[in-house]
Amino acid sequence: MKRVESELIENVEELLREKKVDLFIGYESGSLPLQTSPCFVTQQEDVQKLVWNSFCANNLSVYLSSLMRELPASTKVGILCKGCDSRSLVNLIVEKQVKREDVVIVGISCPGIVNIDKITNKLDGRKVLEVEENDEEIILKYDVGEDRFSRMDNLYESCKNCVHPTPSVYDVLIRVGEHSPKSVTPDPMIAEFSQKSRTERWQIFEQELSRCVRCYACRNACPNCYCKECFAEQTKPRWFGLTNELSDVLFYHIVRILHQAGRCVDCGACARACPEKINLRLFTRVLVDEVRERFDYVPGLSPNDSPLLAMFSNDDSQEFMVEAD
Amino acid sequence: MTKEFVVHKDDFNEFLTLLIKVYTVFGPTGDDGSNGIKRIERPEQFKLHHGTSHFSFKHFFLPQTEKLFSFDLASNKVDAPSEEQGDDKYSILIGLRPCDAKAVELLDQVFIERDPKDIFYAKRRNKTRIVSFACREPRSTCFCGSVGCGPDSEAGADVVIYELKDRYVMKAITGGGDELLNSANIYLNAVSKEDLAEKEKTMIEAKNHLVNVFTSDGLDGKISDFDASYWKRICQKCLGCGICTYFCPTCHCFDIIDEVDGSKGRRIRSWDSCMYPLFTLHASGHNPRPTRKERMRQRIMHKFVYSMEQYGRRFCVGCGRCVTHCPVNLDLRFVIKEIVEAK
Amino acid sequence: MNNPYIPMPTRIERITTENEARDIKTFDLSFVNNEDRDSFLFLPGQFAELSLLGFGECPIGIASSPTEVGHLLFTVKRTGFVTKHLHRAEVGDTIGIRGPFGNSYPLDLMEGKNVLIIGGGFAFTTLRATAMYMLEGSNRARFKELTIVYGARSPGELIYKQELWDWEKSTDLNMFITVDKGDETWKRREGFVPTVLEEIAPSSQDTVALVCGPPVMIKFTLPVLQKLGFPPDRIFLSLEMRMKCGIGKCGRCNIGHKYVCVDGPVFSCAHLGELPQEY
Amino acid sequence: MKPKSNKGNELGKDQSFEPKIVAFLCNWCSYAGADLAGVSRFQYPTNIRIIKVPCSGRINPLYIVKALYNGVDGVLVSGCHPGDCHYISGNYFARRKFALVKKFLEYVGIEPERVQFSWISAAEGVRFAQIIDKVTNDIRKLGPLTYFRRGSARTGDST
Repeated sequence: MKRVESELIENVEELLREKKVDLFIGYESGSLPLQTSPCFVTQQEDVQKLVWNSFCANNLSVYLSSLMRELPASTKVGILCKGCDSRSLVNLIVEKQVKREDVVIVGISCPGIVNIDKITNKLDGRKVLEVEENDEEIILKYDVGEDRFSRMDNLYESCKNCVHPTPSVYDVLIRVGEHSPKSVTPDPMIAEFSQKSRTERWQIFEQELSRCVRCYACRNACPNCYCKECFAEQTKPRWFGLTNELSDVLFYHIVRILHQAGRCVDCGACARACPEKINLRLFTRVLVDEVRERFDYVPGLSPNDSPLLAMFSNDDSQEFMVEAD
Repeated sequence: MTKEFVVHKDDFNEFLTLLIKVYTVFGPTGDDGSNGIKRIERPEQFKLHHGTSHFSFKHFFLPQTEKLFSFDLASNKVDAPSEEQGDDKYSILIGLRPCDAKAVELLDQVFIERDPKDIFYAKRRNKTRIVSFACREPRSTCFCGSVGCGPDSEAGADVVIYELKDRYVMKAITGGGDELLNSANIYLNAVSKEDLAEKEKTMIEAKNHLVNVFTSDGLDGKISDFDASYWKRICQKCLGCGICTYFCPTCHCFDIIDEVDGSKGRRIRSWDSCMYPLFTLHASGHNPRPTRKERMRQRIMHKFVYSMEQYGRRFCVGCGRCVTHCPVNLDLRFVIKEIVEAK
Repeated sequence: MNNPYIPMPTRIERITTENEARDIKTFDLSFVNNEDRDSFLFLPGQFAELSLLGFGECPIGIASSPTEVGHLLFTVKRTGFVTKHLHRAEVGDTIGIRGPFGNSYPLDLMEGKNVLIIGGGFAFTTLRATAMYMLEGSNRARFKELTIVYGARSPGELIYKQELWDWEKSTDLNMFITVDKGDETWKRREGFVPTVLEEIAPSSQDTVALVCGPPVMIKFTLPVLQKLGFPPDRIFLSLEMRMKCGIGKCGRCNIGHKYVCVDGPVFSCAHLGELPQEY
Repeated sequence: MKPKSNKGNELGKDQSFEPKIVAFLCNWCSYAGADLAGVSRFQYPTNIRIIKVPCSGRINPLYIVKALYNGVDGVLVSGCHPGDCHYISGNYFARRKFALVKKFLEYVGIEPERVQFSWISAAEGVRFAQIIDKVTNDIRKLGPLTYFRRGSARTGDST
């Protein structure tokens, strides 16, 4: 990982030195062990702060839509993109929120991000002093003794099923994991959930979302959610209540997920941001599979795609239409 | 003469059973969700969290959604909730940490001490005794030591329980705490010198666990540069979600709106957050806090500066929940450190 | 323990449309219960929360003076969700009221001094209440000279027209009415309030200035007042902020450590100067 | 000066449950189909509340969820047959959207019959009556939609 970090720092230093970029968005080590935090580098001397490890979880493309509105038109923004981050960025380009020429993308072929909750649950209070990692393992060093965790077993669900670890668009690529895209499979979790009976599915849907406190972290962490005025905060008209009662919470999540149809790249940022650890991917991933099977469409692969729901074809299937019997 | 007693660990369940007979007891039951506080009917249900709990105890006194009154549009009649206390049986909220207990005392300043009294909050608060557990092992994100609180703080609690190796030292802080302990006095034993010494030792150990990124005496007057450049840099990675305010035990802002169903309706108040765009949006479209910079600045200034002038108290108890739950790991401790050092 | 969130029922006695654009109306309310009326003691400058069941509440300045017995006036401009539905109310409807909230204009400081009132557009409500209070028989003697400078965008936008004409004729005060742009029937003064104020140039000697109007008017009026020699602690502004509870609990209307609903809405410029410029 | 609320009457008090169904009909075809059914005196159940929209493409999934949230028991969205759309491609875009809406609502556990889509042209008065009949019977069998309906009170009048 150290090689990748130094390569990254070299690239960013060069970008800044040659004024190709006014600002670079990357990761810095977090204030807590096993965590990283987004960081915005503008000066050359801050470049040393940049890191790359298995905990660089945030989808940095989320900052681009608001940045492009605030910064003067000519500013060039550099960004570090994993596979899914780059697809979110391509989606922003396709939806005209970001211009490709305004962004310099340093891509990383992503080996998969480790889910820190799976590890911290096993710590039971011991304090981690230092974290090291190699291609297979995460090594946690305590004041006395250490623990080894296999990377593959502790990846986030969205990383386990990742089909596009290499960024779909980049200016510079840093090779990390050498693995070709996995076979295209519907997510096993979705397939298994679909087998359940209707009432059971609704009961799980209600149960999971009954813990929601409506903090909107899932929406604010998602690069696709860039609307200036979200339907959830509209007051003329107010579509649904402000309470955290079940019907309001379900209304918000159903409509937000429907807004991701044909746009969600399944990066898992919403599920990671949720403080209540609600398994949101169980409900967002279904449309990702449906969109691939029904329309053979995968969002975020090339900037000259057009959005799924902005196109149609004459022979789209319509078996679901009701017919008079 | 503060009263301290000892309860052996294996008597604790019986001790709790006696309390359950006299009071209605609420506490954490192991479920980590935001509705983690439940009624405790049997002592085994009570599961104390390791360090601070995932959620804050605020929503026991200030629920996320609360009906102020219901009304009937046909008759334009308002029926307010009954004023009297319901059954006058006291209830106990057990399982708080010292920071949570102090947070409740801070909320008391806003909703009870300062006129006009908020009867919804007061109705629950006046009838509830708080039993907190001193911290033996604060989490790595705890910074109560930096804001004038501590793992052994007694503020806001009626009874503080110190966990030792095989026994608990229970200290009654208020008259209510006294009464509470007396109602289960058959399990109370006199406290010995060794107990007190061991209690002191664990508390000192706990304090050494704390990583003080900044110190409270360094704060006064330091966070005052309203137009400093660091505010813009600090908030750059903030996503503007409401996690830090909804999980903070001292955040008490709320919104009031009406909801109608046919001819019946209700006016409710629900949690609100200064980090949300509508919080200060005027009907004319003007917004004194248009971007996340102003909102983050307001959140910090209110807890560390404005509350000192309004209530003479700092409205941060150092529980660290805003640090653990932030999706982008925006650590309040290092933000304060940066502000204090920039002065 | 009385519940601070329960509105007191009032009946709408009279509704007068104040301006040509018909989006400013004055509502004259009367309390349904007498003990509410007796407990509702207020001073000019304070505000109240008007409550419409099913829609919500909105903070509106009290436009009538406590001396106008039997009248409780609120002038409301249709801008938001609640005010839009308030404008659909008819005479005889019941609306709720909570308050009085906030502080009043500094009547004790104004005692025995000249008073200069500067108003703009529809923000003349609490200033009208103060003027009526000062012109009331027994009160008039407590204050020395009263000067009012009031302006609006066009003649049709002037509110309380009848009182304006009466005050113009009255000798108890000097009334200056102006409009940004008059029309053919307009014979009085034309010009922005700050420029008119500069022309009149009332002396700042022993005078308190009360200012309330749209932000742009305040932005250009304050320098004129400073030029005329008004010290910041004798210029008073009434501020507007988004409010919900009105009793300093819901935490949204603060400027620095001051809540506009409890410590305001009237602030002296000196006081405002100490607070962060975030309003 | 009551807040205008679009809530129908209380639940049918008698035993046989009469569902409340919202039908978004596209102005050029389905609404005309409904007219034709009415003019030709074809009988069809009166459970539907018709909302005329310019095109089936105008339907935002937010409106469907809002209808279910406000207490109706089923939603029908009907537009022109592909190719007949007055705006050429409105129904084509809608078809993709409806496919995904139907899949998601069914996936999370809302009965498929609750939200139905159809193409009805201006000349198909008979077919309009038959489809309304089928949709109403489907939903009547399912019973009232209680598990998603708004809590005790609904948001203020939404105009």
